[in-house]
Order: sequence, then structure tokens, then C-alpha cells
Amino acid sequence: MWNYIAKRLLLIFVVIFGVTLVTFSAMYLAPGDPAEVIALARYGQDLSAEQIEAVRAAEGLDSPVHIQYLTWFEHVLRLDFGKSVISSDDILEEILFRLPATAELALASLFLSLIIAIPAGVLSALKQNSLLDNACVFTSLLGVSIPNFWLGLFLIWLFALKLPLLPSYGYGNLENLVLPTLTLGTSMAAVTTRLTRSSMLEVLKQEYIVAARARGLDERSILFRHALKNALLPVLTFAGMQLGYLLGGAVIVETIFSWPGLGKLLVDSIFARDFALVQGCVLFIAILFSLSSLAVDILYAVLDPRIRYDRHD
Amino acid sequence: MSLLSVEALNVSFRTGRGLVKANEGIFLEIKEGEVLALIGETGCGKTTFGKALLRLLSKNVMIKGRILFRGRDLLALSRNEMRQLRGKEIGIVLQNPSLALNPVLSIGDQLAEVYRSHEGCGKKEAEKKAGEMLGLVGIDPSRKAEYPHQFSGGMLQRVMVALGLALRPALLIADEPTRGLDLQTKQQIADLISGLVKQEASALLLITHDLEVAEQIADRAAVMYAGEIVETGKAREIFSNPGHPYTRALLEALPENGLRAVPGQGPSFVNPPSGCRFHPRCAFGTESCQKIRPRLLELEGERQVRCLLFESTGKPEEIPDDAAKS
Amino acid sequence: MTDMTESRCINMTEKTAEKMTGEISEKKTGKKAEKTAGKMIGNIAGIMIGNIAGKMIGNITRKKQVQEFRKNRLAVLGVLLIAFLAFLALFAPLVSPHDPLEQKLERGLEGPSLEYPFGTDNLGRCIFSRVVYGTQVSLGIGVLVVTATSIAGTLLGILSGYKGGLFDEIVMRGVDIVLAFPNIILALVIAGLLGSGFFNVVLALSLTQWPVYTRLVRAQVLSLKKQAFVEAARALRASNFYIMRRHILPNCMGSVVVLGTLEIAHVIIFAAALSFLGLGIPMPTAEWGSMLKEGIPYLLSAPHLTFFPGLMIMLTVLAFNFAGDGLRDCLDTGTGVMA
Amino acid sequence: MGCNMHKKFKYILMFFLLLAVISASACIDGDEDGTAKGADSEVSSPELSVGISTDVNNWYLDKFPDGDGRFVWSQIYETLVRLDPDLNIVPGLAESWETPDDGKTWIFRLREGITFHDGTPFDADAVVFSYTEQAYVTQAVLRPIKSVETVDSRTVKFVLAKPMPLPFYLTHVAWPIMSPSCVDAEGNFVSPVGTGPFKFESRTRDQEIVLSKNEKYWGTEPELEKVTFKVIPEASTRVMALETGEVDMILKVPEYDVSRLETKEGIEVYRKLTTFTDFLQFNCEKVPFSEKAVRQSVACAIDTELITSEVLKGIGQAAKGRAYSPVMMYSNPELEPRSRDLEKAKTLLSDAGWKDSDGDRIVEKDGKPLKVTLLVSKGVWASRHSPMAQAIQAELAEAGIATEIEFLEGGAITQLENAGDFDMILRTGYFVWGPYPKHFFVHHSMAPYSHYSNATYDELVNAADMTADEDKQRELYYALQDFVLEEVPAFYLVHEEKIVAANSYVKGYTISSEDPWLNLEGVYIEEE
Repeated sequence: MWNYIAKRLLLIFVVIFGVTLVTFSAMYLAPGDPAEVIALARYGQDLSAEQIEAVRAAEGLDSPVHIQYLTWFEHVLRLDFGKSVISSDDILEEILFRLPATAELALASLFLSLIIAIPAGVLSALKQNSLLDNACVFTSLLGVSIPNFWLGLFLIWLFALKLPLLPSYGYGNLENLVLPTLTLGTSMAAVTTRLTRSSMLEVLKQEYIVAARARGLDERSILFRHALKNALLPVLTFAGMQLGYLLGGAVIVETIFSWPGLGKLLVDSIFARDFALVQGCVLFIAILFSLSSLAVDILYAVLDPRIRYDRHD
Repeated sequence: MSLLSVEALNVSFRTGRGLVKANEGIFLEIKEGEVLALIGETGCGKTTFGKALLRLLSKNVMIKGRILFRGRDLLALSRNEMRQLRGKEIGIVLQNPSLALNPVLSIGDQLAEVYRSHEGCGKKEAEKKAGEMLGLVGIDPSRKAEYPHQFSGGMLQRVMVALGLALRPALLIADEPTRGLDLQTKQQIADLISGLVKQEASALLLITHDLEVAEQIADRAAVMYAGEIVETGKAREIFSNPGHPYTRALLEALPENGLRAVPGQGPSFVNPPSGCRFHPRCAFGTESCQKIRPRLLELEGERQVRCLLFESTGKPEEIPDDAAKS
Repeated sequence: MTDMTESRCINMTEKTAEKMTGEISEKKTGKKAEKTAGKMIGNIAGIMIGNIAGKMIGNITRKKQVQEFRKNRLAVLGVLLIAFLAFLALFAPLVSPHDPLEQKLERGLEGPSLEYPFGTDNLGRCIFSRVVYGTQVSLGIGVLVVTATSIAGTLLGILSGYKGGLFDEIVMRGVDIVLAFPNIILALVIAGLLGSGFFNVVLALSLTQWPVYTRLVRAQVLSLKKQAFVEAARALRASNFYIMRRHILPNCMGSVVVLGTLEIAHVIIFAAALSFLGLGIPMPTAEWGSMLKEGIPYLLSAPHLTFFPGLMIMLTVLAFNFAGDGLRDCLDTGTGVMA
Repeated sequence: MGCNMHKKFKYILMFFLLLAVISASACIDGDEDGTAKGADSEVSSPELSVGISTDVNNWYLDKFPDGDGRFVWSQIYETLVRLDPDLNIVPGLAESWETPDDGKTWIFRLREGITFHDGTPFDADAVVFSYTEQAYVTQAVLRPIKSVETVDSRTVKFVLAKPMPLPFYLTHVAWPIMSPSCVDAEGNFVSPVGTGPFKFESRTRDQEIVLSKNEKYWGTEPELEKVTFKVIPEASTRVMALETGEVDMILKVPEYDVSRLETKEGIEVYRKLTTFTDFLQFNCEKVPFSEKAVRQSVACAIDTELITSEVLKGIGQAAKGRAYSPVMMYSNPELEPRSRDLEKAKTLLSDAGWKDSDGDRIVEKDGKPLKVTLLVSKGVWASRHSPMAQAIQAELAEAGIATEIEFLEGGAITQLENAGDFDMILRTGYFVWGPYPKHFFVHHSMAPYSHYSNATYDELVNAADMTADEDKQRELYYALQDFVLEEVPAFYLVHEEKIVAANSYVKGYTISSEDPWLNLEGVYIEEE
């Protein structure tokens, strides 16, 4: 297992290095002169060419690209993501300020999706081809196909406007969390239900389930000890991928519900052309995502004895 | 007295392509402490038979007939009664141990679970018994915390035997226990099973395509072809003097007899051949074989054969030897 | 053939698994598949018109699978829906009663009527016509992105899996890096930096979606490489190019087609999401995502502004998901639930 | 499959489902509790919550308060001179003022006995403090200020480099009087301390700002104990928040919601024409808008009346090219504005050489089609701009002008604007301070954001700004209005209405024409 973890760790460093390269070079896609952008924010509209050049020199924007990258990379390593071009706030501080909101939304949605998806998927698999199963399969396919921005609007329309039960925006209270979580959680639940169902069907087909039954074990322990444990392993691996789904979905859901999280920060900074902030956000999200995938992989290794006790790999 | 008596057992599966008749009209008996070998080609319905006894088949199955175990009809038992009987009174060693063991539970856990479930043992006691059982099948009890993928094929088969015999059942069904093992290990497993069965005074239904193993440990043998029993009798007699043309063909496929494989392919279970199911591959087939469905003839010395050739004379000697070799 | 039929029914035949895989692989490389392989690229684009997908499956494998596909009612529904949407896209000018851009300011926010089947938006434009024209944009993006990425991703996957070594290492790290950006985020940033526009959206989504194919195809190539027929071809000194084209590519096509169909669904949602955020198709082009966005202010007073575009996105995505699921079931490729 | 197992599993599932239902209903319950609590507290102490679009990022005089910060500032801080709801100048913290030399020197007499929120006395020193070198206003707006001197503790003298109507300028809430105790000994900002009716209590970033009643307020005692400003960026979300009772009052109600809210029971909509006018700014330094004919053609092609009545649902007043809202000083009521004339628009273009020769409905000149970009702010200020821009786009297309709309944040627009990389910008009427027609400086060649250069215009603006004679000034500003209408450095679209909506239990509110000002004097919550 340690070998496996070491390998994954090494890989994650390569990936994160690559991610910094991508994020850095992506900024060159943006039109406009970065020096001018900074100068504008700093000195206002009445700009002289000298001011722009001064900024260029001060920010090291006149050096060759690879030097710029290395300088930037070195700063990133020291956890210095730079300052926002528009507000001149520290970018990392800004990101960390927004992080709890996104984390709250993501965790609540993950929780909701699991609470719906695991029982639904398991039940659906146990009663394969029954009416319940068909309904489950259809609903989950429908859930996968509904764009979450539409679902969010629908929920607002229904719960905030038609029967004013829940707030449509805002952050801080439990009731604020309900609609965004429903939006993000249910669409994710659809995906997880499908996965749980197919994984459970696969496991129920396995010979060791028949074998357990042949030993006269009671159905409860067959279901929980033998089937569920195996069936949920792929669901867990998938949770890593789901985090990506959550972070991506958060961008949209946060925008719809004015949820002050990372996703909204990213979208706002794109529109504000605050490229330093965009860069910081994307880099942070990618690193966060990579690290949590790593965490999930390690967890998987710990939970699955086939990897835990594999001495060869 | 017979321990298990199967009467007119029909097992069929409803599938999208029609009814698949996996076992038809099977009559079979196993006495207390007896070793019965059920032999036949791969895919002839042996495994289905073994699983049918314990009602372990998939949902789309239809079982008809009677399976009397110590006088009780297993097909009439409630699910719960059946559950209690499994493992406790009839143990089964399923084929392919690497699939039949749960990969995420340690073997000790899987073994101890049997004790806890059936005997209501506490955790410690169950673990102790599991350790003892592992020792009995020749596995160091200290390996009980290990997981299936850490064991070799032979060792896994030992684990399976331990699981099957854990509760000292009166009948053990062993499905292809020697499949996929090298010669030496095969021998060890065969010895282990027959030794343990004797020691525990259990009966054994050995399902195998391996005639050598069957010959070695079986008291009686039954030959299955296309879901039907085509011949039964004392093992020694069947192997020394096969009656049914199919049994002959099987024996001729053995290495020491010249490795002549049975010609042709196994028949369809959806639309089985008319008349005698073996006739398309039979070296002695006559026209009537295509039309008349042979019954299981009672011959002398507990011998039964399902073949038209025996219908007139009732004597296996009547098969011309030269014809069989042509 | 009959043998296979039976062995599928029950698990009584122990050899079934090995036999089946062996046979399918060999038959797939048969003549029909060879003919198809060349046309494959063209055919991918043709998925858009559903029945071609059916034909293709027939070509790759057997009529039976087409039958199986037909039995899957949802899959058939999906293909019919796709055909209908393709029809709308191709004949938008004939289907729509109004010019999608024509404004009648004095007739804004009208509900559905005979003249305006889905009502009008805030600028008095015909929502029905806009929804119909939106099909062009969404399907266009979906098909373009999937065509580009499936070709590029598959080629990279085959080369990477077949060649191995440094090339494989580089490609796979590239895959890892792109996939390190969750979901829509990278596309969002690229589109944001490039600015809005049809081709920028296509570019942004293409740049982020290719690794999905590469990863899948590479894994398949690795297992195909070990198969007897590939080793046999190698023993016969067939050229690498020949083996890749004749033996490996056709065997990957099934799962690529399945993945591609499901990817169209993803891409359409992503593109709509970009427009919804204001980073996709610029106004006033009729695009479902931006129509939704424009409708938000009227959520309560005129919900039809958001209802119809959203419904269309859902139906389109659902159609491709149905079709993709059905394809996967009958091709039985191990594309996995998430694909 | 054991039937036993089914049952057990069913129970487990039921348990899970129950759990889900309970947790869901707990949330809903929580909400009900919240509402109930709110209702209780309304009885005990009158509180008002106001939905605004942006957080307050700046509290100190060294920067211009962005966005809706000014509405919050106007509760905490006060100015020397105030405007009444109809834009007449009235005393504020200064009770009187005079100019002994026609506008170059201004002497303000301060009210007596006023203290800041923290007890610091309000006196001449505080005024001087508020107009020091570091203040944004003295650096950017009132550059002609030469000195601000204390005459005695109740008298302050402003000396200017040139004559100016200073009291008008001093009405703006963005440069109010702050207590010297706002900063510590090193001059670092500590907390906002003013003289206004409410004092700063707390702020949760991007969420809310809480103010409490200033018990020692010198003016009419506020009825409200507490005012909470909730930050809700999206206009439509703000409306929903009002309708669901999450907030009691919202500012900047989007035009498209007004008629619905007006008819809705339990909601009161307050409207008043402001000094702001939306306009289409041209980049006159670049082809094609360097050509006057093209600008005039745009002006003829756009139907501002239709846009106002249909796109804006009759909210606001069609400007038809008129630069000044009728509520502005020196707005010429006799001005003959433009009306749509598509034929004239086309003729203007073809006379200038722009003709559609390839039949694509877009006119060309020298082979170059007339394609222009229109920058629109995506910001929270004007949600009406998106449909307006599309309507404009469609109308211009009829005249043969192809327009591409680009939605950007304000900052990004500034950036493109500075680079001269744009053709048109759809703008709200910014740079309007009170009723005083300072706004004409926008098109002055010296203004960095002007993109227009015309000597006649510059002269007119300079002269109008310098003169103290009212009749002369009126004459000059009338001339300027004619000039803008004819020369079209920008095309003026709509005189904006200020719209505030509140639940009907909010009583006593009077809407003021002055835009970034929220007057809560006399506002109370009616108990049921």
C-alpha cells in the first residue's frame, strides 16, 4: 500500500506542476496588456505611458516568459498567490475567505446525494426490473439530464416565489442552504444512484454472494457485510470525481443563489477581468481537487484489502 | 437408509430465448456417509444440480420434483428453514474459490461468521473455532486475518473446504474442488476432502469432470449428460466396465486410454436433440435413437443405464466392441 | 452461433466467458468491421441523425444487437428524439414561424398563442422560433466538439497505449493535468479569457474534453494488446500501423461511439452552462442557455421564458443519454456508468 | 431473495427516508421559526432591512464609495449642504453659507451642539479634516480648492482657484463630514464615525451591514431602532427577497418588475425621475464614429420612446437625445428632441458613403462593413441594459449597422475604453452630482473618458462652469444641450427613474430625486 501511496504522491506533484503551467499560460490567452490592467487599477483612468512602463518593470512583466513563470511559481510555492488587480486584496486570503461557503455547500450536497442515492440505488438493484427499479432508473436518468441551472431556477420559482417557504439567495442560515443544496445534491444523487445500482447489481451477481447464502448466513449480513461493502467501494472512488462535479456545479449554483463561494468568485473575477484572481482561483481549485482525489485514493487503498495488502504494487 | 433422495427433479430457467431445461427427470440417492461422484462434461448441468439441491439458483429458475433430505422435502421448506439447513446440515464447496470468497473480508472473518450465524457463538469463540477449522484443513491459523487474494489457489480451496465443513454437515457437496489445480495439489485436496468426510462421517456429493479423482474417492458414481442422468452404479464398476456409450466415450478421453475426446459439441438445452440426447454424438446410434427417448433402465447390481441398446437385452455386454472403436 | 446463444442463458457453461470474448474480438475484426473502420470518422458525425447510429452498430457487430437495441424502448425513444431534433436543426427556417431575431417590442412577454406557440420574450421575439434555432447551436456545438475530441482523443489513446514508453507517459500526464481541473472549470476560464463566441466555446470545450476518450481508449488498447489475434498479427510481422488500424481501432470503436454519444449530452449541458453564465454564445443569437439567463428576471411574471429553453436542453440531453445507455447495453462495452 | 431480508431492508430504508424527511423539514421548520422570530422582534423594536446590490468596500474619505455603499454612507454620514426630495438646496450640517466674491470664497456657518456618534464634537476642525489633501474629493473633484480654513469653531472658509457653485458640489454623499476620530494617531482608518441618524454596528462581508439608531441625533429622531442592509447582487433576487419578506425594502428595483410589484398587494412602489440619463457613448476618435453622419444615423435609428415604453415598461422617460433630465438645473424644456426616422438614418449613411452593395443588409464603405461593438456593463447597476442593448442592436440592424454586444464588468469596460478599443458603450448617467449640470464635462476633450474632441464644445463647457451669472449660465447650458443633440458626441436614451419598493407595513417613506441617497427620516414599521 505504501508503494501505491508513494506512487500517487509522486504523480500528484507532477500533475500540480502541470496545472501551474496550464494556469500560467492560460493567462496569455487573455487580450490586453497586463501591465496596463494593473496600472489602470492603481492609478485610475488618467494613465500615462510612463506609468504603464513603471508598472511593467515593477511587476517583472518585461522579463522573458519563462523567467516570469519561474518567479510566479516560486511565489506560489511560498503560498503567495499575489494580489487582485482590481481590489489589490491578497488573493489567497480572498480565496480562503470564500472557501468555507463552498465547502459547506459541497459537503451538504454530497451528504444529501448519498442519503438519497445509496438507499435508492441499493433498493433499485435488489428489486431489479420491478416497477420501483424502472422508476428509479428513469428518474435518475432524468436527474442526470436536467441542467442544474434550470433545476435551480425551478426550485426558486417553486419554493421561493410560488410558495414562499425558503429564501432564494443569501448565506449564513440553515434555510439559505436548502435550495442550493437541493439543486446541487439532487442532480448529483442521480449520478450516484446510477452508479450504486449498477455496482450493487454487479456485486449481487458475484459468486461470493451465492456462497454466503450457501453457508446459511442471514440475508441481513449478506446484504450489509458481503454485498454493500463491496458495492460501495466503487461509489467511494467515484466520490473523488464527484468533488470535481461539485466544484464545477458550485460555479453555477453559487451564481444562481448568490452564494458567496469560490465558484462565484471565479465567475466574478472572469467578468471583472481580474486575471490574477482568476489564475489564483483556478489554481487553488485544481490543487484542492487533486489533493482530495489523492485523499480518496488513499482512503480506497485503506478500505480495500486487495490494495492494502498488495505487496507487489 | 438414504440421506438424500432426489425424485423426478426438473430444473429449468426462464430466459429471453425460451425455457432452458438444465436438469430433467433426475432420480438420485445418497446414503449416510457415502461418497457419490456426479461426473460429466463441463456444461452438462452438474453444477446446476448441486446448487438446485440447496436452492441457490437465480430467480428465473423453476424447480419441480422432490428433494428429500432425511425425509424432509427441501423444496417445501420455508426460506428461513432453508437458511438454517444450509451449511448446518448440507455444506457446499462452490467451484472457483477465488470468486466464491468475499475479497474484502478476511478468511477468518468469513469462517467465524458461519459459527456466529448458526451457533450464536460470541466473537471470541467463533474466532477460536475458525482457527481450529483452518488447522483442520491444513492452514496455519495465524493466517486467519489474511484476505483471499493473499492465498494461492490450493490454499483457497482448503479455505472453501473449511467453510463447507465448518458446521460438520451430514452432507457435503463439493463442486469441482480440484479444478484448475496442479497435479500434486489436486491430489492433496482430494485426500483432504475424502479424509475429512470420513473423519466427520459426512456423506459427499462430489461434482467433477475429473474422472481420476472420482474413481479414487467415490463409492458410487452417476454420469450426467445434457441434464439427464445416463448411468449410475458403483464407482468401481462404472469405471472398469462402463455401460452407456457416453460413459465409454468419457473414459476413452482419459490420457491413459488414448486421449480421444468425445466427438461433437454439447447439445442445446433449449431445443435438445430428439430421442436420445446423445444420439448425434453416439458411435452406436441407430435410427430409433433419434425417435425414442430412452428411459433409465434398472440393471443388476444397482446399475442404471439410459440407453436403447440395453432395452432389448438389458445387458451391457451386448455392445459390440469393435463398433465402439471405429 | 447457436452455441453462444445458449451459453448466454445461464451460467452453466464454465467456459462461456473466455469463449465469448474471444469470438467477439475475432468477429469484430471481420470484413464488415474493416470496411466500417474507414468510414467510422464520418459516421461519428452522423450520430446526430439517430438511425445512422443504428446502422453502424449493425455493421460493427451483428443484427442481434440492433434487435436488442430496438428492444430497449428508452434507447429507441432517444434515437427518435435525436432524429427529431436533427430535423428541427436542419429545417429550422421551415419549422419556425418567425425570424428568431425579429423583435416586436410592443408585443413583449406574451404567453403562448397560435401566433406565438411558446409566447414571446421581453423583446417580443418568438420563443418557439428561438428554441427551434437554438437546436442548431446546441447540436452544432455538441457534434463539433465530440467529433474533434473523439478523433483526437482516440488517436492519442491508441498511440499512447500501443507505443507505451515516454510517449505514453507524456500523453497520460497531459490527461491527468487536464482532468485535474474539475468538470467545467477549465472550459469556463478558457471561454472567459477568449471571450464569447461560437468557436471559442467549441475550442474551450474541445480543449477540456479530449482526455476522456484518451483514457478510455488507452485502457482498451492495453488489454487488446495482450489478445491472441493482435499477438498473432504481430507474429506475422504486420506493421504497427496495420495492426492499429485493422485490429485495434475497430475494437475500440464500440466504446468510443458509446462515450461519444454520452459526451454529446455533457457537451450540450456545458455549452448551455457557459452561455447561462454569459461566457458562451453572444446575444442575440438564439441559444438555450442564454435564453434561460435572459428569462430569469421574468421568472415569476413570465415563466415561459425560462421553461421552454430549459425543457429543450433537458430533452436533448435526455435523448443522448437514452441513446448512449442503450448503445452501451447492447454493445456491452465496459464504458462504465459515468463514461 | 429472502422475504425476511426484504422486510428488514425496507425498515432500514424507511429509516433513511425518514431521516431525510426529518432533516428536510427541520430546515423548513427553521425557516418558519426565523420568520416568527422576525415578527416578534418587529413588535418589540422597529427594525428595517433593506436589500442593496453591493457590499460597502470603503468607509473612508480617501476613496469614492463604490456601488450601493453610498446608500449606507447616507445613513451614517452627513454633508454640509443637503438637497430636498425635489433637489432644492437646503441646509445640512451647515445652517447657512455665503460667498462674498461671487463664488471664489465660500463661508459656511455650522450648526451648533452636534456631536459625532462617538461623542467627538462636530466643529470646524472636522470639516477641515474631511477636506484635507488625502480626501478623494479634493484630489479628484474639487481640484480648484486652494484652502479650507477654520475661521472659528463654528465657521469654515473655502478658498477656490476659480468661481464655482460649491454648495452644489458639497451635497454629494460621497464626500461627507467625517469625524477626525475615524482614524488613529497614525492616520489609519479605524471605524466609520459620522453625525448621521444611524451609527455603524457591524458588517458581515458580502452579506450584511447593521446600523443602529443614533440616540443623540440632532435632527428628527429616527423611528427605527435598527437598519440592516442586506447585500443581494442580482436585481431579480432582490425583488424575490422583498416579495418573500426576507427584506422590507429594496433599492434599484429593475424596471421589468415594477408594474407587477405595483399591482401586488402588500407592496408599495416609490418612483421618481432622477438626474441620471442613460446614454450611448461613442468612440469619436475611431472609425466609424469619428464620422458625425454615422453618429447621427445611430441617433435617428434608435427609437427611445419604444424602448422606454416596451423594454422598460414605461419606467423612465424617453430622452430622445436630450442630455438633461427635466429635473436637472437648466434643463431646457423647449428643446426639440429627436424622434426615430429610419429613412433619415439610412440617407445619412448613404450620403456619407456607407452603402449596402453586397446585399447582406450591412452597409459598407471602401469595402469595410459597418460593424461595431457595443460594450454593456454586466454589473449590478443596470439590469435593464441587457434588453436595451439588444433592442438597440435590432434597430441599428434595420439601418444597416451590425452591432456586436459584449457584456463586461465595469472594470473591464474601463480597460477597453482606455485602450480606445471600443465603438460604443451603453452607460448609466454617471458624473451627475445633484442637479448641477457638471455632467457636460464628460464630453470635454480634457476628460480622459471623453473620446470626443471639439473646440466649440470645450469652450462652451468652460464658460458655463466659470460664470456665476445665472442667466448667462442658463443660456450656455441651453446651447450645450442643442450642441449635444445635433453633434451627437453621445446619444441620450432614457431619463432614469429611481425606484424603491417596500412592503406596505413600511410607512412614512418619501422618495427623493437624488439618486444615491436613501432618506429614512420618518420611516416606521406599522405594527399589525
